[in-house]
Amino acid sequence: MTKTSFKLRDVEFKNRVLVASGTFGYGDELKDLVDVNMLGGMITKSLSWKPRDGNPPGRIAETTGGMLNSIGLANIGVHHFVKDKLPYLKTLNTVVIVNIAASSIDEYCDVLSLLDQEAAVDGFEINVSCPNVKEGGLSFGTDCDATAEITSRLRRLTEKPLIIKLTPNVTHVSEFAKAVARAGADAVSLINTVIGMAVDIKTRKPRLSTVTGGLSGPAIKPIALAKVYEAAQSVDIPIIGIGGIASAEDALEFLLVGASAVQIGTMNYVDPSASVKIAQGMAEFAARNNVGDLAEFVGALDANVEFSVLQSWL
Amino acid sequence: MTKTSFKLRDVEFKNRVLVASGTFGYGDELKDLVDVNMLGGMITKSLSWKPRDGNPPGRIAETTGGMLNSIGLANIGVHHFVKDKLPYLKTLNTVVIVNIAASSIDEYCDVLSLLDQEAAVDGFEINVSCPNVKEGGLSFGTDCDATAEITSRLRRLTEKPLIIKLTPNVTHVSEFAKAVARAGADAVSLINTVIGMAVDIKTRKPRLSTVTGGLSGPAIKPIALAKVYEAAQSVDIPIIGIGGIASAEDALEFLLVGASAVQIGTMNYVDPSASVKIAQGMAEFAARNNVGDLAEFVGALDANVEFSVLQSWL
Amino acid sequence: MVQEIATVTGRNEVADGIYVVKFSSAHISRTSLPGQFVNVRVGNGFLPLLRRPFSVCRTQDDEAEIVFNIVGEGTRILSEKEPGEKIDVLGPLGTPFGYQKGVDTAIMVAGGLGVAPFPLLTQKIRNQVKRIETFVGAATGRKLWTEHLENVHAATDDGTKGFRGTVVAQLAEFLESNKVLHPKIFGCGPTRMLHALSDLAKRYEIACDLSLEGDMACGMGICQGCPVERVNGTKKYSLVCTDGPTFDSREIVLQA
Amino acid sequence: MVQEIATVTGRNEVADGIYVVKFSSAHISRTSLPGQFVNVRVGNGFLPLLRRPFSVCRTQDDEAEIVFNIVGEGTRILSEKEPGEKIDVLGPLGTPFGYQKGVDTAIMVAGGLGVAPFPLLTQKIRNQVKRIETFVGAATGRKLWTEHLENVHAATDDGTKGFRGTVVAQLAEFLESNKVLHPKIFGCGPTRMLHALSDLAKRYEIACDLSLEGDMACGMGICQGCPVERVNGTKKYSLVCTDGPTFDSREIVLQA
Ligand SMILES: Cc1cc2nc3c(=O)[nH]c(=O)nc-3n(C[C@H](O)[C@H](O)[C@H](O)COP(=O)(O)OP(=O)(O)OC[C@H]3O[C@@H](n4cnc5c(N)ncnc54)[C@H](O)[C@@H]3O)c2cc1C
Ligand SMILES: Cc1cc2nc3c(=O)[nH]c(=O)nc-3n(C[C@H](O)[C@H](O)[C@H](O)COP(=O)(O)OP(=O)(O)OC[C@H]3O[C@@H](n4cnc5c(N)ncnc54)[C@H](O)[C@@H]3O)c2cc1C
Ligand SMILES: Cc1cc2nc3c(=O)[nH]c(=O)nc-3n(C[C@H](O)[C@H](O)[C@H](O)COP(=O)(O)O)c2cc1C
Ligand SMILES: Cc1cc2nc3c(=O)[nH]c(=O)nc-3n(C[C@H](O)[C@H](O)[C@H](O)COP(=O)(O)O)c2cc1C
Ligand code: FES
Ligand code: FES
Repeated sequence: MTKTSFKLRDVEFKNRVLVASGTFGYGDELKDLVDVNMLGGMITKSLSWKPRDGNPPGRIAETTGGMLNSIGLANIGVHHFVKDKLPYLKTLNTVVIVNIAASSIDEYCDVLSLLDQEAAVDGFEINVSCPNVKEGGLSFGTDCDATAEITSRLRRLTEKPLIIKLTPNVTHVSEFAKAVARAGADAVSLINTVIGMAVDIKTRKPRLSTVTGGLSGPAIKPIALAKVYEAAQSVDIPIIGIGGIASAEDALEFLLVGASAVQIGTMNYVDPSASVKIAQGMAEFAARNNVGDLAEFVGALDANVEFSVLQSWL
Repeated sequence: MTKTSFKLRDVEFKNRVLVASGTFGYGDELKDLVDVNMLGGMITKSLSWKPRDGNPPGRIAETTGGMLNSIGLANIGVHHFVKDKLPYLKTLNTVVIVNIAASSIDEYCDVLSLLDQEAAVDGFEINVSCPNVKEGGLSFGTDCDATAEITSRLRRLTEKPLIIKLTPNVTHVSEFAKAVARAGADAVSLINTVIGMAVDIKTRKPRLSTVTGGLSGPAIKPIALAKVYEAAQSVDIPIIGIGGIASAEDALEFLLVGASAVQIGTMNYVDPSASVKIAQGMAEFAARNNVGDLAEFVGALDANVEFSVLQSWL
Repeated sequence: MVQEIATVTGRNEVADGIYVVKFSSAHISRTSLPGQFVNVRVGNGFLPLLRRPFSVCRTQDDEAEIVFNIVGEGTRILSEKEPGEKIDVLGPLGTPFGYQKGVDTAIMVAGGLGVAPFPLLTQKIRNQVKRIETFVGAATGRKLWTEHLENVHAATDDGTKGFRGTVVAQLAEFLESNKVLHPKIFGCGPTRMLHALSDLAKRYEIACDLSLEGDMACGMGICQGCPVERVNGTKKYSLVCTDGPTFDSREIVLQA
Repeated sequence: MVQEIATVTGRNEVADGIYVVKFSSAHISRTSLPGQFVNVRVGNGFLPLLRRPFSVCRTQDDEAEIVFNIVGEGTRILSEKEPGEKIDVLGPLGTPFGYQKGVDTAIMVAGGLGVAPFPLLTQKIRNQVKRIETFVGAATGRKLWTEHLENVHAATDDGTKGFRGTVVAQLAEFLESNKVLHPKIFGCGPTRMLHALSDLAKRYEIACDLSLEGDMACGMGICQGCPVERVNGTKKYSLVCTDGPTFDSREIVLQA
């Protein structure tokens, strides 16, 4: 049987498929439909210190092979989460990672400190695609120094796996990957959504109330693969690949370019059983090809090194 | 009848639809299929000083709603173009824009100077998504100073419309738009392709010989719209919108977010008559809605200014 | 709530451009309550990517029906499903209409495809209320579908069938000239109609449940993509997919 | 070269999983030469986005035929086209096989769906050459389609029909035991087979045209997406879509 597990610090994931933040709620909503214990792990919706209402209606819009969202990080807040959601999560036999969002570095620290004491929380993923109120709302995630600072501040507060989730909306994602690796992150996950928009030409209004939002789904898979590849070329810490994954084949593409694991996002809406099928499909593909450990795929891309991103004339 | 024309310097485009560089050859290949005189203009494949062979096989790969390419700017070179292609282009009754690619600023200047004397060349579009040999192959287009320098050097060499074609693969495209506007560009066009990749999991090889390439087609439309919107918020010079346009409705979305005209790229491969249909469809939509001049759509997005890219928590 | 690969067992064009698709699912058929919906994946590909929500229109034994018109790619594909083909259905979803004890007259008001939830509501409420009055509006007579309903009052914009004008205007006339005992209104249709209906309900002080539409990504309360503003309360928004699609008209702010 | 919305006039599964689709297009039917192809848009949507190239297999009056097997979404959709439905066809495209005067024996060698261009080649060359020998290979007997060909030698990998082994091995045996006058080989099939065929042609010093496949975006020489390396000459690459798909085997470097 193919070995599918991997480790981050002391935490063992039974396979390399996780469900992505914001696409699986707090874990209890889909319990009738998906056996999350068949997955490597689940990542919660982003949690902030206080509950957040989120953005006005006009939060999603479908596009070719993808969707735009502008949820505004609507969430129940960390206290409500600890009280009402953690008890269920404790009963799970899979890794539970809490994703944290905040509008100041202090808020990130407060949320993480509070959760670090909870045994049911196995690790953290940090959503840096959040507006930094001190900097007039500019996203932390496009500011390399701010991203590194968040990482090092949080690193001091926890011994649990600390994953920094990178945004693709930067020129060189490798700089961000290097900065957070230096600052002590255990892993990076990418990509968060790609900035996009859509317009209703009849009303002349943007389809999203916030004008622009985040693009996800199969349409962005090629972009995500290129970003993961770029990150993998630049750091040694594990990478978790995200973006448009809909099949075991897609997931294996991410492993080949350098991801140690993957997250399934938008496809959870389309087919709640997608992540379990993907986990099974990866193991089956490996078995069919006599690969004893999925780790053998990680970074195993057979690429001609003569050519590279930089030298190719698009 | 709806007015569809617009002007750049002294050059009048009969409508707001052009065909994009690299997707319509040198104008003569499709003459049996498309009446290019029905379009606002045509833009040639990128031309460099010397002919270029292009990249090894593995130049294209289809993806969900889009395609990747890594052509390597295969082109016949400017001398061959003047001799063999310009005579036909002279006979056209539409605007002819030559797109220029180069690996040094001097090369850009040489190609432009040579073509500036040709009456059949109505203007220039500069492809800055090219590796700067002096900087070890880093793309000019992701270096704001280099992009501005190319613009000001070329500005001194021509009185014809000078359009700088921007890459989306940067954190803030508005900075590039502002820099080239200051440096004397008459317009910016965007977006060029988005960096992406795809992997064949059976062979473990990248589908493109250069590993990564450029993503185009309907999948990238939401990204292109957001980039055009960002550019339009930051500069007063006209913007030409490009990216995934497949219908008149798509084209009008680009006008609403601030584009004065659009270019059709990948869809020319799928349906050579797409651009003509789009030009006609835009005029029909305007007529149906009693809009006397397509200019009324430009930048007419009815957006709630309270929200913006920066403040939205994705 | 189940996810099932269900077999299509029937497809009919029941009015001009309006299709009823029947599929077999014991669970969905036997557990769906009026106002709930199913979320359908119309194909295995990515165009369209997301599921499409449809009210459960009618149930019979182990089969359920949805009714819809063609508005885009998803409904076009669905309208071409032949009996024997499979569809991926998830449901039942959402909060059903509230038809508590004490309601004697159920007034159902449908605009266009808003008629969808009312056959099932009629089916379930029939023995519980004393009287059902159903107002069904459409653009034109050819687009009117009024099967499986009781005491139907038809209205068309062009007057080709029944009352000429909106269903809400027709209902207002009805209420002026008829006494109704312990009534409750159930409304479903375009937002503009729901506005008018909600106003009317307030004017006549009749309890009113509205079934809302809206873009949805998940339909299961996961994505937070379907907010509707609340009139007041501890939280600013409710979710159309789980807190709704049916709401007491006094508790929500309809969009402009 | 035209772009036409053509009507499908026939569809048949001619062997296991192998379909022939016939469509009406006077221009394509009357102007296509053997080895040329048409580029088909299988639907109006974006999945798949690009056209799919198919050799013109046979022409008759105002109708043309293509033959294909299902390898992905595009061919699956195409295989489901019913007579009366429309397809968007662009063609004829590409450079045909060279069958200049002086060839007495035409040797056609097909691997799998590589049989596609040979019915038309047979049709056009029949009166010009003295002899045609056709070698058709497939994985198994059920997947062998040999209609509209002359002097067929079948080969299957599993030996269920004809020669057990590859077509190229079969051709080698044939050449050992038969005299052929002024021959020319025409080959089409998987790259591995073309390699073997090209080697054989060199060994026997027989002129050989190969029809290549490869990813294409435009099929019309616009995108530069379909290069094949040349053995020598002024430019490094030829384009499969315009300079090919047929090439003299001595002029190109087949990919590994
Ligand atoms: C809870 C719920 C229950 C529903 N029940 C039914 C039902 O029983 N019968 C029925 O016919 N429809 C119903 N709808 C609406 C139905 O889901 C949409 O018509 C369908 O999703 C359109 O899909 P499409 O792919 O055909 O069109 P798309 O390609 O998605 O859309 C085509 C055009 O229609 C518009 N559109 C899309 N969705 C909606 C919508 N929800 N309301 C108004 N305009 C829209 C789009 O803006 C676009 O312009 C319901 C919606 C919800 C949320
Ligand atoms: C000039 C030319 C003529 C052709 N003539 C014929 C013909 O007459 N009959 C016929 O059956 N096919 C022919 N082909 C191949 C045919 O075009 C492809 O099989 C078809 O495009 C596949 O489309 P799809 O959407 O079904 O599969 P896709 O979804 O595009 O592909 C599915 C799988 O098949 C592989 N694949 C795709 N295209 C090819 C290819 N060209 N060769 C090998 N593997 C491929 C992909 O890598 C993928 O793994 C021709 C190709 C060319 C370039
Ligand atoms: C509706 C929606 C809500 C999301 N919410 C969050 C979130 O709260 N925090 C976060 O880090 N990422 C969030 N994401 C991003 C996803 O986790 C993922 O990074 C992205 O969607 C790309 O993956 P996909 O293409 O598989 O969806 C959200 C995505 C969607 C579509
Ligand atoms: C195969 C291919 C070749 C291209 N070649 C060029 C080129 O030579 N110069 C250039 O500036 N852009 C080139 N482009 C980019 C297009 O002009 C356009 O910016 C991009 O494809 C996005 O538009 P679309 O989505 O409509 O295709 C090319 C695009 C494709 C798909
Ligand atoms: S549609 Fe996802 S929460 Fe309502
Ligand atoms: S396929 Fe476009 S040039 Fe050959």
